[in-house]
Amino acid sequence: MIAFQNVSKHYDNNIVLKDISFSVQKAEMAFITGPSGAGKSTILKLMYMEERPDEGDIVIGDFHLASLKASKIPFFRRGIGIVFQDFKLIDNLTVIDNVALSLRIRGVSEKEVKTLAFTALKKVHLRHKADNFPKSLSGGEQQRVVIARAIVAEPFLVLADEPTGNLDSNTALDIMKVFRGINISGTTVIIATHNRELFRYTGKRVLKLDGGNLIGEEVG
Amino acid sequence: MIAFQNVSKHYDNNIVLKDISFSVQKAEMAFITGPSGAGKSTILKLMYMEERPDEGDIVIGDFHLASLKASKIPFFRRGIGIVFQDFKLIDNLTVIDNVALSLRIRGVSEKEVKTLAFTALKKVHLRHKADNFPKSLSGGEQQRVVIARAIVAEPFLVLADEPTGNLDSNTALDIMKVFRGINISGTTVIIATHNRELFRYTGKRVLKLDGGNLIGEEVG
Amino acid sequence: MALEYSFRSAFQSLWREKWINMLSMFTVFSGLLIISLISFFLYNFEVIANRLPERFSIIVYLNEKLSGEEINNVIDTLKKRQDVLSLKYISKDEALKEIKKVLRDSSHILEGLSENPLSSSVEIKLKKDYVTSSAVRQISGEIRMMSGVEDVQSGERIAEAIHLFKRSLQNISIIILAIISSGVIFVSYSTVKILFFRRKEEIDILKLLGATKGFIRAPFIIEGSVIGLIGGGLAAAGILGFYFAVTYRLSVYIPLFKMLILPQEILILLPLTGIMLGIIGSAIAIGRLKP
Amino acid sequence: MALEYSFRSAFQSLWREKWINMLSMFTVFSGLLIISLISFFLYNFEVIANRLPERFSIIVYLNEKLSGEEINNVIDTLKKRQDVLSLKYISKDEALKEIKKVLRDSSHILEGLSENPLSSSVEIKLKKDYVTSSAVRQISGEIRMMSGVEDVQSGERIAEAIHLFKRSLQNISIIILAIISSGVIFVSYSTVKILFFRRKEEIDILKLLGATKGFIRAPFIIEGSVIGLIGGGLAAAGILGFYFAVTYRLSVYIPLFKMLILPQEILILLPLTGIMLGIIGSAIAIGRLKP
Ligand SMILES: Nc1ncnc2c1ncn2[C@@H]1O[C@H](COP(=O)(O)OP(=O)(O)OP(=O)(O)O)[C@@H](O)[C@H]1O
Ligand SMILES: Nc1ncnc2c1ncn2[C@@H]1O[C@H](COP(=O)(O)OP(=O)(O)OP(=O)(O)O)[C@@H](O)[C@H]1O
Ligand SMILES: [Mg+2]
Ligand SMILES: [Mg+2]
Repeated sequence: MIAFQNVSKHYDNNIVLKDISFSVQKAEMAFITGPSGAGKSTILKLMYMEERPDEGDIVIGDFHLASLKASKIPFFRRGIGIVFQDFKLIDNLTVIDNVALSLRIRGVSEKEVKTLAFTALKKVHLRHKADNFPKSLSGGEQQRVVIARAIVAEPFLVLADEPTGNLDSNTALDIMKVFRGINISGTTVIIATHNRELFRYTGKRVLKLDGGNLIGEEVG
Repeated sequence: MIAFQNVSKHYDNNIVLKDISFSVQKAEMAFITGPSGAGKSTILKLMYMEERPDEGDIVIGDFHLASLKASKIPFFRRGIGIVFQDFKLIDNLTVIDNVALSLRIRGVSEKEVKTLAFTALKKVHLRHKADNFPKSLSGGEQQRVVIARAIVAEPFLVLADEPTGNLDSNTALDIMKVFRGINISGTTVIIATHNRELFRYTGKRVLKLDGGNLIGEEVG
Repeated sequence: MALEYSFRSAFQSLWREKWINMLSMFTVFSGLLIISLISFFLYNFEVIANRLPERFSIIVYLNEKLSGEEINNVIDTLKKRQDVLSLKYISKDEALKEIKKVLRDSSHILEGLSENPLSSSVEIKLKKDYVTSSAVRQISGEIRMMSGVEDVQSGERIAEAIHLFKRSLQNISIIILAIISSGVIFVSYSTVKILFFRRKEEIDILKLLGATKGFIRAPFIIEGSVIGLIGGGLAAAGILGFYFAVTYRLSVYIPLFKMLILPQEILILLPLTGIMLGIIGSAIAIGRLKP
Repeated sequence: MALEYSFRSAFQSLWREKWINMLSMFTVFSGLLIISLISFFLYNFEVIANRLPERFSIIVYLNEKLSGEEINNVIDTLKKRQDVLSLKYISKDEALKEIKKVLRDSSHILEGLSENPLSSSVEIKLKKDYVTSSAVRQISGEIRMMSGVEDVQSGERIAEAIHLFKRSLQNISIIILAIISSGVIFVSYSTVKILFFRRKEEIDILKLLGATKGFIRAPFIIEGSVIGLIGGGLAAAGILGFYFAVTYRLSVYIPLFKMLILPQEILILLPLTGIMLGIIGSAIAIGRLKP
């Protein structure tokens, strides 16, 4: 369902990913781990097309990313929910509007937008911060808003980049429950993290990255 | 040396810190922990005066923050090195210039600036990224630049807010070694973190915060 | 619907960034006001300059011995010329009266004359386009050839001066308007561009979340057109105010100012131009929107 | 040293944001060019308008029977008046010549005259400030009372027209310049303010790192003054170019344009104004810099 086929990526003279190949099945939950600078975020960026591979192709569902027309990109991205490592919240929208944005972009009718957005916020325990602006939230709260925004539109694929970096372990476990929930209902989930706690004892596949090389797989 | 005296802080009708009192000795290393939204960052913000307390006073060295004149604030802040939870790197300065900024602000002569900045970068293993811009770094790399900037000017106090949120455990341990190093040479270090790994087995004091209340202390 | 969201988002952002938006509004306002003020003056200069050729005339002196019928023939022939706008016959007696006026008190010196020594004449006004030295030279040459015409007094040099004054005025108008308009356009463009840089991050986020170009553009374009509309409306109000101030207050002193003309279309044209500027500005600022 | 850093930082940022900086430069350039172009025209209008009173004259007709000595007496008395700028004696004979000129070919009608029936006269030019209807009325009244003076022809209404035209021109100049200048200032201010918003985050970070206000402001102010200097310099070049284009190229057609004056000080004044605008702009934009 997701396949990296001999993908390489470099910036200037810095080779970030070297001939990476792997695949993830539909409705699978998989982890990508590795030290700081290993290339985890780059793999996710390639998947949602913030970056383009230098070589190789990436197949996601019916989309061949190497040959995807620019005009199709928005529609491709609407199938994906993304938890950005640097959050990317819009500062001048309230929390609820940031979450609702995901729905509005997808053309969901205004009637449903509010209900769905509040449900998603409730899942990350932030219902009471709905009308705050992102800058007035704590680091962990902001991160949970991003997670709510990623899952609210029920995408077929969720890409989460270090989704618990600002969360204490209890809250992190809560969030992992949310991911497992949507995964069980059929969503493919890929999580990039340096936090081994997240995948320990999950029985899920973990791709191990180091210096741009896929150095192996383990089961969490 | 650092003393919180019955400090309270609220935003609108949201009470964030309730009557907090504690003190940290000169050259001590202390941790503040607690779940997401507990008030950790707020305590640090009060210490470097990004926020002012509603009630109570904070004493840091010779400075009584409640009555500190605005014109003295820059000089007060120059004694402190801060690792911000949201990094606060300047996007259009290179990594080395971001680190050097700390020195230039303090009036260090240009001759020493480069040497000191490179030394600090080396400590966080980012010597090779000196000429990159922050946006082209991975999340963990950016975080390490912030740490280098905080320690480069040899402040008497370092405040670190979730300094390893984006770091894998090996890199995190490396960074903790850096903090312990400057602490041993006499710098007071206060680290706010949700990551119990950081203080486990350190034998340092850990202040436990929850919902704006100081709910106790433990030894890591 | 998406449209509802676009409008709400546009108005929220208008309100949220009211300070900056007011500045952009004033940019549009000042720009349009400056351009229309200058156009207003140049236009009125042109109107006045266009009337200058009316002041120019050729005097055709008729032979003393012509009979009334012969005089009428000459006048008819002159009237039929395509370059003649209008003409006026001045009889000997009228000419004498004119001279007496000029001589004032001393006109009694003429009283001893037994007979009027002046010629009767025809004063010709030419059509606008013929008031140039070469045309006038040719025309007076042709008229001089006519039978019954004794002499033609034409003042080619005055004709040339009028012609060149008009042409230079046009040239200068175009240069000034071009310089100032390009200044104003530059400034508006830079304002818009800077505003866009300010929102670049937001736009990038929207793109990553899967928003189409239309979805991203719509609120910006609505915002731009509202800012442009208000700016243009203010400019229309400004020029109207200026016009009334000048014509009502200053024309008390100088009747000339009563003649100033403010084309009414400008009051609709300015807000429309404002809207157009706003829309084009936003569209250009957002640019091609690479995915 | 800190100063070295400030300069380096200013020039780095000038280069890094060259696109936006070029836009601000053009804002300063266009703004100053617009203002100086308009001032240039208004100034020259004034210069021309100031010469209008020179065209105005009072004609004093002298008694026919005055002897040469008496005439000299009258002229001396007139010369001593403080409101008289200059005067010119026109003898009977000269007056007759003038009339003959007016009568053209028909001047032979005057040949029968045994004696010259005209009066000799004095043409008086008044000092600028006395060319108003009330002053002229009073002056001609006083002169009419003098012995030896037969009549005074003054044209109060023309004097009044000239006076009012000058005054209105001044009023309109001030209004136009005020409107346009405030437009330009608004726009410059908004550009600077927007630029500042763009750097607000950077400034906030600097403050948190312990930078003093001077440290934060210095690069901005250096940047602003460089932008202002270049913008002002370009404006000076622009107005100079415009001036030569107009005087050299157009004065071939219209000699009037040769009279246009470009005060040389403007070529230094414009860059200086640019620098001042840049510095004040940056200072205002950064504002009070709360800690
Ligand atoms: N735009 C860029 N230009 C240059 N180098 C880049 C760019 N983006 C990323 N890199 C480099 O690519 C390498 C991998 O980056 P990536 O963000 O994928 O790491 P990561 O595994 O997510 O690390 P972390 O855990 O620290 O977030 C890093 O060394 C980084 O400096
Ligand atoms: N400017 C503000 N306006 C309103 N509420 C605020 C503001 N800043 C912080 N808060 C609230 O204060 C509470 C404590 O925030 P703080 O950032 O101190 O938490 P924290 O302990 O650092 O959490 P985290 O581990 O998630 O970073 C949070 O609930 C947050 O929403
Ligand atoms: Mg990453
Ligand atoms: Mg925090």
